[in-house]
Amino acid sequence: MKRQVTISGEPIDTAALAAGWAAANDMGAVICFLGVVRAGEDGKRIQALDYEAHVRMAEHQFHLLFDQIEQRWPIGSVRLVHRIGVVKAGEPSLWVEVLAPHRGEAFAACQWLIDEMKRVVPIWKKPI
Amino acid sequence: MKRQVTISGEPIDTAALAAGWAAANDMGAVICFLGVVRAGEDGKRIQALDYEAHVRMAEHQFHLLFDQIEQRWPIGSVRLVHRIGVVKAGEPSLWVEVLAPHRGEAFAACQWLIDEMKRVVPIWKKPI
Amino acid sequence: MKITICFYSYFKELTGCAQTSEELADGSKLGDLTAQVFARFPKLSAMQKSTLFAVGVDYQNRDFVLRDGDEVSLFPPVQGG
Amino acid sequence: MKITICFYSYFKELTGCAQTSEELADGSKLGDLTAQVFARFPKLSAMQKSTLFAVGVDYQNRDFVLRDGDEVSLFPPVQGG
Repeated sequence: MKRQVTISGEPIDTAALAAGWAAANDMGAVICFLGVVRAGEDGKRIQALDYEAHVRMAEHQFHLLFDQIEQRWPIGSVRLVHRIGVVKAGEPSLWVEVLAPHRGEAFAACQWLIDEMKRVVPIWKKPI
Repeated sequence: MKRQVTISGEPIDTAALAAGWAAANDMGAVICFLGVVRAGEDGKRIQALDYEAHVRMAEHQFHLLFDQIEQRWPIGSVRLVHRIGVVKAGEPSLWVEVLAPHRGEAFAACQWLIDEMKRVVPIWKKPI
Repeated sequence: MKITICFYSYFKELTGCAQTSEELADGSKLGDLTAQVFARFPKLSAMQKSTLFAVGVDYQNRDFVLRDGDEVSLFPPVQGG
Repeated sequence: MKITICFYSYFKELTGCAQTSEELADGSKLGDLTAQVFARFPKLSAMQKSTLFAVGVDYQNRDFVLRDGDEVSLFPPVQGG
Protein backbone atom coordinates (compact mmCIF):
# COMPACT_ATOMS: atom_id res chain seq x y z
CA MET A 1 0.00 0.00 0.00
CA LYS A 2 1.36 3.41 -0.98
CA ARG A 3 1.07 5.90 1.85
CA GLN A 4 1.76 9.57 2.29
CA VAL A 5 1.18 11.97 5.17
CA THR A 6 1.73 15.70 5.05
CA ILE A 7 1.19 17.91 8.09
CA SER A 8 1.97 21.44 7.06
CA GLY A 9 1.04 25.09 7.41
CA GLU A 10 0.71 25.45 3.64
CA PRO A 11 -2.76 25.75 2.06
CA ILE A 12 -4.02 22.43 0.70
CA ASP A 13 -3.66 22.47 -3.09
CA THR A 14 -6.68 20.39 -4.06
CA ALA A 15 -6.14 20.85 -7.80
CA ALA A 16 -2.60 19.48 -7.57
CA LEU A 17 -3.76 16.60 -5.36
CA ALA A 18 -6.64 15.76 -7.69
CA ALA A 19 -4.23 15.69 -10.62
CA GLY A 20 -2.50 12.73 -8.94
CA TRP A 21 -5.51 10.52 -9.61
CA ALA A 22 -4.14 9.71 -13.03
CA ALA A 23 -1.59 7.47 -11.29
CA ALA A 24 -4.21 5.01 -9.99
CA ASN A 25 -2.88 1.64 -11.06
CA ASP A 26 -5.81 -0.68 -11.71
CA MET A 27 -7.70 0.78 -8.79
CA GLY A 28 -11.42 0.90 -9.53
CA ALA A 29 -12.37 3.32 -6.77
CA VAL A 30 -10.97 6.64 -5.61
CA ILE A 31 -12.53 8.26 -2.56
CA CYS A 32 -11.50 11.70 -1.63
CA PHE A 33 -12.63 13.47 1.50
CA LEU A 34 -12.13 17.17 2.04
CA GLY A 35 -12.76 18.66 5.47
CA VAL A 36 -13.51 22.36 5.25
CA VAL A 37 -13.56 24.89 8.12
CA ARG A 38 -17.11 26.13 8.65
CA ALA A 39 -17.95 29.72 9.47
CA GLY A 40 -20.84 28.65 11.68
CA GLU A 41 -21.02 25.76 14.12
CA ASP A 42 -23.41 25.34 17.06
CA GLY A 43 -24.79 28.83 16.38
CA LYS A 44 -21.40 30.52 16.83
CA ARG A 45 -19.65 32.39 14.03
CA ILE A 46 -15.91 31.95 13.61
CA GLN A 47 -13.34 33.53 11.29
CA ALA A 48 -10.94 30.60 11.32
CA LEU A 49 -9.63 27.62 13.24
CA ASP A 50 -6.09 27.59 14.60
CA TYR A 51 -4.78 24.02 14.38
CA GLU A 52 -1.92 22.81 16.56
CA ALA A 53 -0.23 19.42 16.22
CA HIS A 54 2.37 17.32 17.97
CA VAL A 55 3.76 16.85 14.48
CA ARG A 56 6.21 13.96 14.93
CA MET A 57 3.72 12.01 17.01
CA ALA A 58 0.84 12.81 14.62
CA GLU A 59 2.83 11.49 11.66
CA HIS A 60 3.70 8.35 13.61
CA GLN A 61 0.09 7.81 14.68
CA PHE A 62 -1.10 8.21 11.09
CA HIS A 63 1.36 5.51 10.05
CA LEU A 64 0.08 3.20 12.79
CA LEU A 65 -3.44 3.73 11.40
CA PHE A 66 -2.16 3.01 7.88
CA ASP A 67 -0.63 -0.24 9.18
CA GLN A 68 -4.04 -1.26 10.44
CA ILE A 69 -5.74 -0.28 7.17
CA GLU A 70 -3.24 -2.40 5.30
CA GLN A 71 -4.16 -5.40 7.43
CA ARG A 72 -7.90 -4.92 7.18
CA TRP A 73 -8.60 -3.90 3.60
CA PRO A 74 -6.96 -4.39 0.16
CA ILE A 75 -6.11 -0.72 -0.32
CA GLY A 76 -3.74 0.49 -3.05
CA SER A 77 -2.92 3.90 -1.67
CA VAL A 78 -3.71 6.37 1.11
CA ARG A 79 -2.70 10.01 0.96
CA LEU A 80 -3.52 12.40 3.75
CA VAL A 81 -2.82 16.09 4.16
CA HIS A 82 -3.64 17.96 7.36
CA ARG A 83 -3.09 21.68 7.41
CA ILE A 84 -2.04 23.26 10.70
CA GLY A 85 -1.90 26.87 11.86
CA VAL A 86 -4.68 29.30 11.02
CA VAL A 87 -7.16 27.95 8.47
CA LYS A 88 -9.83 30.45 7.44
CA ALA A 89 -13.51 29.52 7.20
CA GLY A 90 -14.19 28.09 3.76
CA GLU A 91 -10.69 26.66 3.40
CA PRO A 92 -9.87 22.95 3.67
CA SER A 93 -7.98 21.65 6.71
CA LEU A 94 -7.98 17.97 5.75
CA TRP A 95 -7.60 15.95 2.57
CA VAL A 96 -7.89 12.17 2.64
CA GLU A 97 -7.62 10.11 -0.51
CA VAL A 98 -8.04 6.35 -0.66
CA LEU A 99 -7.54 4.23 -3.77
CA ALA A 100 -8.81 0.67 -3.78
CA PRO A 101 -9.88 -2.01 -6.27
CA HIS A 102 -13.56 -1.60 -5.28
CA ARG A 103 -15.65 1.12 -3.70
CA GLY A 104 -16.79 -0.80 -0.61
CA GLU A 105 -13.32 -1.11 0.86
CA ALA A 106 -12.39 2.42 -0.22
CA PHE A 107 -15.39 3.93 1.63
CA ALA A 108 -14.85 1.72 4.68
CA ALA A 109 -11.14 2.51 4.99
CA CYS A 110 -11.63 6.24 4.43
CA GLN A 111 -14.36 6.56 7.06
CA TRP A 112 -12.45 4.41 9.53
CA LEU A 113 -9.30 6.48 9.05
CA ILE A 114 -11.11 9.76 9.75
CA ASP A 115 -12.90 8.33 12.80
CA GLU A 116 -9.67 6.93 14.26
CA MET A 117 -7.77 10.11 13.48
CA LYS A 118 -10.22 12.03 15.64
CA ARG A 119 -9.50 9.59 18.46
CA VAL A 120 -5.72 9.20 18.43
CA VAL A 121 -3.87 11.70 16.23
CA PRO A 122 -2.57 14.60 18.36
CA ILE A 123 -4.05 17.60 16.57
CA TRP A 124 -6.17 20.26 18.27
CA LYS A 125 -8.10 23.26 17.08
CA LYS A 126 -9.04 26.60 18.57
CA PRO A 127 -11.72 28.91 17.10
CA ILE A 128 -10.60 32.42 16.17
CA MET B 1 -29.85 21.31 -2.51
CA LYS B 2 -27.86 22.12 -5.64
CA ARG B 3 -27.84 19.27 -8.13
CA GLN B 4 -26.20 18.55 -11.42
CA VAL B 5 -26.12 15.49 -13.67
CA THR B 6 -24.03 15.09 -16.77
CA ILE B 7 -24.20 11.98 -18.95
CA SER B 8 -21.79 12.45 -21.78
CA GLY B 9 -19.28 10.80 -24.06
CA GLU B 10 -16.63 13.37 -23.12
CA PRO B 11 -13.73 12.35 -20.84
CA ILE B 12 -14.33 13.32 -17.20
CA ASP B 13 -12.22 16.38 -16.43
CA THR B 14 -11.38 15.70 -12.78
CA ALA B 15 -9.14 18.76 -12.44
CA ALA B 16 -11.93 21.09 -13.57
CA LEU B 17 -14.44 19.35 -11.31
CA ALA B 18 -12.10 19.49 -8.31
CA ALA B 19 -11.63 23.22 -8.92
CA GLY B 20 -15.34 23.66 -8.16
CA TRP B 21 -14.78 22.77 -4.51
CA ALA B 22 -13.93 26.38 -3.79
CA ALA B 23 -17.63 27.15 -4.09
CA ALA B 24 -18.62 25.08 -1.05
CA ASN B 25 -20.73 27.46 0.97
CA ASP B 26 -20.34 26.65 4.66
CA MET B 27 -20.19 22.96 3.89
CA GLY B 28 -17.78 21.17 6.22
CA ALA B 29 -17.46 17.99 4.21
CA VAL B 30 -16.81 17.24 0.58
CA ILE B 31 -16.84 13.62 -0.56
CA CYS B 32 -15.79 12.80 -4.01
CA PHE B 33 -15.98 9.35 -5.54
CA LEU B 34 -14.28 8.45 -8.76
CA GLY B 35 -15.10 5.14 -10.45
CA VAL B 36 -12.29 4.03 -12.71
CA VAL B 37 -12.41 1.29 -15.37
CA ARG B 38 -10.14 -1.57 -14.32
CA ALA B 39 -7.96 -3.50 -16.76
CA GLY B 40 -8.48 -6.72 -14.83
CA GLU B 41 -11.64 -8.04 -13.21
CA ASP B 42 -12.42 -11.66 -12.27
CA GLY B 43 -9.15 -12.73 -13.87
CA LYS B 44 -10.11 -11.36 -17.30
CA ARG B 45 -8.19 -8.57 -19.00
CA ILE B 46 -10.10 -5.85 -20.77
CA GLN B 47 -9.06 -2.86 -22.87
CA ALA B 48 -12.11 -0.74 -22.11
CA LEU B 49 -15.78 -0.74 -21.18
CA ASP B 50 -18.39 0.44 -23.64
CA TYR B 51 -21.15 2.19 -21.67
CA GLU B 52 -24.65 2.58 -23.06
CA ALA B 53 -27.40 4.63 -21.44
CA HIS B 54 -31.07 5.39 -21.89
CA VAL B 55 -29.96 8.98 -21.41
CA ARG B 56 -33.27 10.79 -20.79
CA MET B 57 -34.45 8.11 -18.41
CA ALA B 58 -31.08 7.96 -16.65
CA GLU B 59 -31.14 11.72 -16.04
CA HIS B 60 -34.69 11.48 -14.70
CA GLN B 61 -33.84 8.55 -12.45
CA PHE B 62 -30.83 10.43 -11.05
CA HIS B 63 -33.12 13.34 -10.22
CA LEU B 64 -35.55 10.99 -8.45
CA LEU B 65 -32.60 9.74 -6.37
CA PHE B 66 -31.59 13.34 -5.63
CA ASP B 67 -35.17 14.02 -4.46
CA GLN B 68 -34.81 11.18 -1.99
CA ILE B 69 -31.39 12.37 -0.82
CA GLU B 70 -32.84 15.81 -0.21
CA GLN B 71 -35.53 14.30 2.02
CA ARG B 72 -33.17 12.03 3.97
CA TRP B 73 -30.04 14.10 4.60
CA PRO B 74 -29.14 17.81 4.91
CA ILE B 75 -27.01 17.90 1.76
CA GLY B 76 -25.81 21.14 0.18
CA SER B 77 -24.95 19.88 -3.26
CA VAL B 78 -24.69 16.74 -5.40
CA ARG B 79 -22.87 16.69 -8.70
CA LEU B 80 -22.63 13.54 -10.78
CA VAL B 81 -20.94 12.86 -14.09
CA HIS B 82 -21.27 9.52 -15.88
CA ARG B 83 -19.28 9.01 -19.02
CA ILE B 84 -20.80 6.82 -21.75
CA GLY B 85 -19.33 5.26 -24.87
CA VAL B 86 -15.91 3.64 -24.81
CA VAL B 87 -13.95 4.31 -21.60
CA LYS B 88 -10.43 2.89 -21.61
CA ALA B 89 -9.00 0.99 -18.65
CA GLY B 90 -7.48 3.49 -16.21
CA GLU B 91 -9.94 6.24 -17.14
CA PRO B 92 -12.82 7.34 -14.90
CA SER B 93 -16.38 6.50 -15.88
CA LEU B 94 -18.09 8.04 -12.85
CA TRP B 95 -17.64 11.12 -10.69
CA VAL B 96 -19.88 11.72 -7.69
CA GLU B 97 -19.41 14.72 -5.44
CA VAL B 98 -21.44 15.40 -2.32
CA LEU B 99 -21.16 18.53 -0.16
CA ALA B 100 -22.71 18.52 3.30
CA PRO B 101 -22.32 20.33 6.61
CA HIS B 102 -20.78 17.21 8.24
CA ARG B 103 -18.99 14.13 7.02
CA GLY B 104 -21.46 11.52 8.31
CA GLU B 105 -24.28 12.62 6.07
CA ALA B 106 -21.92 13.23 3.14
CA PHE B 107 -20.57 9.67 3.29
CA ALA B 108 -24.04 8.19 3.80
CA ALA B 109 -25.62 10.07 0.91
CA CYS B 110 -22.72 9.38 -1.46
CA GLN B 111 -22.70 5.64 -0.79
CA TRP B 112 -26.49 5.43 -0.98
CA LEU B 113 -26.52 7.27 -4.31
CA ILE B 114 -23.98 4.91 -5.89
CA ASP B 115 -25.79 1.81 -4.56
CA GLU B 116 -29.15 3.03 -5.83
CA MET B 117 -27.69 4.12 -9.14
CA LYS B 118 -26.56 0.54 -9.73
CA ARG B 119 -30.12 -0.61 -9.07
CA VAL B 120 -32.26 1.83 -11.05
CA VAL B 121 -30.33 4.08 -13.44
CA PRO B 122 -30.46 2.63 -16.98
CA ILE B 123 -26.79 2.41 -17.88
CA TRP B 124 -25.09 -0.76 -19.08
CA LYS B 125 -21.54 -1.74 -19.86
CA LYS B 126 -19.88 -4.18 -22.23
CA PRO B 127 -16.21 -5.22 -21.96
CA ILE B 128 -14.05 -4.61 -25.02
CA MET C 1 -53.06 2.33 -30.64
CA LYS C 2 -49.38 2.20 -31.55
CA ILE C 3 -46.65 1.73 -28.97
CA THR C 4 -42.94 2.21 -29.64
CA ILE C 5 -40.65 -0.35 -27.99
CA CYS C 6 -36.96 0.29 -27.36
CA PHE C 7 -34.39 -2.35 -26.42
CA TYR C 8 -31.14 -1.66 -24.61
CA SER C 9 -27.89 -3.46 -23.93
CA TYR C 10 -27.78 -7.10 -25.07
CA PHE C 11 -31.56 -7.11 -25.57
CA LYS C 12 -30.78 -5.45 -28.91
CA GLU C 13 -28.78 -8.51 -29.91
CA LEU C 14 -31.48 -10.89 -28.67
CA THR C 15 -34.15 -9.12 -30.75
CA GLY C 16 -31.93 -8.02 -33.64
CA CYS C 17 -33.20 -4.43 -33.34
CA ALA C 18 -32.95 -1.34 -31.14
CA GLN C 19 -36.52 -0.27 -31.70
CA THR C 20 -39.80 -1.66 -32.96
CA SER C 21 -43.52 -1.05 -32.52
CA GLU C 22 -46.69 -2.95 -31.69
CA GLU C 23 -50.38 -2.33 -32.34
CA LEU C 24 -52.58 -2.81 -29.29
CA ALA C 25 -56.24 -2.35 -28.39
CA ASP C 26 -57.05 0.85 -26.50
CA GLY C 27 -56.85 0.30 -22.73
CA SER C 28 -54.16 -2.33 -23.04
CA LYS C 29 -51.75 -2.68 -20.17
CA LEU C 30 -47.99 -2.87 -20.13
CA GLY C 31 -48.33 -6.60 -19.38
CA ASP C 32 -50.34 -7.10 -22.59
CA LEU C 33 -47.65 -5.38 -24.60
CA THR C 34 -44.78 -7.32 -23.07
CA ALA C 35 -46.63 -10.63 -23.65
CA GLN C 36 -46.86 -9.70 -27.35
CA VAL C 37 -43.19 -8.68 -27.44
CA PHE C 38 -41.97 -11.85 -25.72
CA ALA C 39 -44.10 -13.96 -28.10
CA ARG C 40 -42.49 -12.19 -31.06
CA PHE C 41 -38.90 -12.50 -29.77
CA PRO C 42 -38.36 -15.98 -28.28
CA LYS C 43 -34.72 -15.28 -27.33
CA LEU C 44 -35.85 -12.29 -25.29
CA SER C 45 -38.56 -14.40 -23.71
CA ALA C 46 -35.90 -16.41 -21.86
CA MET C 47 -34.97 -13.18 -20.03
CA GLN C 48 -38.51 -12.41 -18.83
CA LYS C 49 -37.77 -12.75 -15.13
CA SER C 50 -34.92 -10.25 -15.08
CA THR C 51 -36.37 -7.79 -17.62
CA LEU C 52 -36.99 -4.23 -16.44
CA PHE C 53 -39.81 -2.16 -17.99
CA ALA C 54 -40.14 1.57 -18.34
CA VAL C 55 -42.74 3.78 -19.97
CA GLY C 56 -41.14 7.05 -20.97
CA VAL C 57 -38.59 7.78 -18.24
CA ASP C 58 -40.31 5.93 -15.37
CA TYR C 59 -40.38 2.32 -14.29
CA GLN C 60 -43.87 0.82 -14.47
CA ASN C 61 -45.37 -2.54 -13.63
CA ARG C 62 -47.52 -4.82 -15.78
CA ASP C 63 -50.77 -3.17 -14.67
CA PHE C 64 -49.82 0.21 -16.08
CA VAL C 65 -52.41 1.32 -18.68
CA LEU C 66 -50.74 2.37 -21.92
CA ARG C 67 -51.71 5.29 -24.11
CA ASP C 68 -51.24 5.79 -27.85
CA GLY C 69 -47.72 7.00 -28.61
CA ASP C 70 -46.16 5.71 -25.39
CA GLU C 71 -42.53 4.70 -25.61
CA VAL C 72 -41.81 1.50 -23.72
CA SER C 73 -38.28 0.41 -22.89
CA LEU C 74 -37.21 -3.15 -22.09
CA PHE C 75 -33.78 -3.80 -20.70
CA PRO C 76 -31.69 -6.12 -18.55
CA PRO C 77 -30.54 -5.22 -15.01
CA VAL C 78 -28.59 -1.97 -15.01
CA GLN C 79 -24.88 -1.81 -14.30
CA GLY C 80 -23.63 1.74 -14.33
CA GLY C 81 -20.64 3.08 -12.47
CA MET D 1 16.93 11.00 35.83
CA LYS D 2 15.52 13.98 33.97
CA ILE D 3 12.29 13.82 31.99
CA THR D 4 11.09 16.52 29.58
CA ILE D 5 7.36 17.26 29.70
CA CYS D 6 5.47 18.92 26.83
CA PHE D 7 1.98 20.38 27.03
CA TYR D 8 -0.34 20.85 24.07
CA SER D 9 -3.52 22.78 23.29
CA TYR D 10 -5.11 24.51 26.28
CA PHE D 11 -2.91 22.54 28.68
CA LYS D 12 -0.27 25.19 27.87
CA GLU D 13 -2.59 27.85 29.25
CA LEU D 14 -3.44 25.77 32.32
CA THR D 15 0.26 25.31 33.16
CA GLY D 16 1.56 28.59 31.76
CA CYS D 17 4.23 26.80 29.74
CA ALA D 18 4.69 24.60 26.67
CA GLN D 19 7.52 22.59 28.17
CA THR D 20 9.09 21.84 31.54
CA SER D 21 11.08 19.06 33.18
CA GLU D 22 11.03 16.90 36.29
CA GLU D 23 13.70 14.98 38.17
CA LEU D 24 12.71 11.42 39.06
CA ALA D 25 14.33 8.39 40.65
CA ASP D 26 15.58 5.73 38.22
CA GLY D 27 12.89 3.14 37.52
CA SER D 28 10.06 5.60 37.97
CA LYS D 29 6.90 5.01 36.02
CA LEU D 30 4.83 7.35 33.89
CA GLY D 31 2.25 7.39 36.72
CA ASP D 32 4.90 8.68 39.16
CA LEU D 33 5.79 11.48 36.79
CA THR D 34 2.22 12.53 36.13
CA ALA D 35 1.45 12.56 39.88
CA GLN D 36 4.35 15.00 40.30
CA VAL D 37 3.16 17.11 37.37
CA PHE D 38 -0.45 17.27 38.56
CA ALA D 39 0.75 18.22 42.07
CA ARG D 40 2.78 21.03 40.57
CA PHE D 41 0.00 22.36 38.30
CA PRO D 42 -3.32 22.36 40.19
CA LYS D 43 -5.30 23.74 37.22
CA LEU D 44 -4.09 20.84 35.11
CA SER D 45 -4.96 18.44 37.88
CA ALA D 46 -8.67 19.13 37.32
CA MET D 47 -8.24 17.62 33.81
CA GLN D 48 -6.67 14.35 35.02
CA LYS D 49 -9.47 12.09 33.84
CA SER D 50 -9.41 13.28 30.25
CA THR D 51 -5.64 13.75 29.95
CA LEU D 52 -3.82 11.68 27.30
CA PHE D 53 -0.19 10.65 27.85
CA ALA D 54 2.51 9.88 25.33
CA VAL D 55 6.18 9.02 25.67
CA GLY D 56 7.98 10.07 22.51
CA VAL D 57 5.50 9.39 19.69
CA ASP D 58 3.52 6.57 21.34
CA TYR D 59 0.67 6.51 23.80
CA GLN D 60 1.63 4.82 27.07
CA ASN D 61 -0.19 4.00 30.27
CA ARG D 62 0.77 4.80 33.85
CA ASP D 63 2.80 1.58 34.28
CA PHE D 64 5.25 2.48 31.55
CA VAL D 65 8.81 2.61 32.97
CA LEU D 66 10.54 5.86 32.04
CA ARG D 67 14.16 6.24 31.02
CA ASP D 68 16.46 9.22 31.36
CA GLY D 69 15.86 11.74 28.56
CA ASP D 70 12.34 10.55 27.72
CA GLU D 71 10.01 13.19 26.37
CA VAL D 72 6.53 12.92 27.85
CA SER D 73 3.56 14.72 26.32
CA LEU D 74 0.34 15.57 28.16
CA PHE D 75 -2.64 16.77 26.20
CA PRO D 76 -6.43 16.95 26.12
CA PRO D 77 -8.58 14.80 23.80
CA VAL D 78 -7.55 15.29 20.19
CA GLN D 79 -9.77 17.02 17.63
CA GLY D 80 -8.18 17.04 14.22
CA GLY D 81 -10.03 17.20 10.93
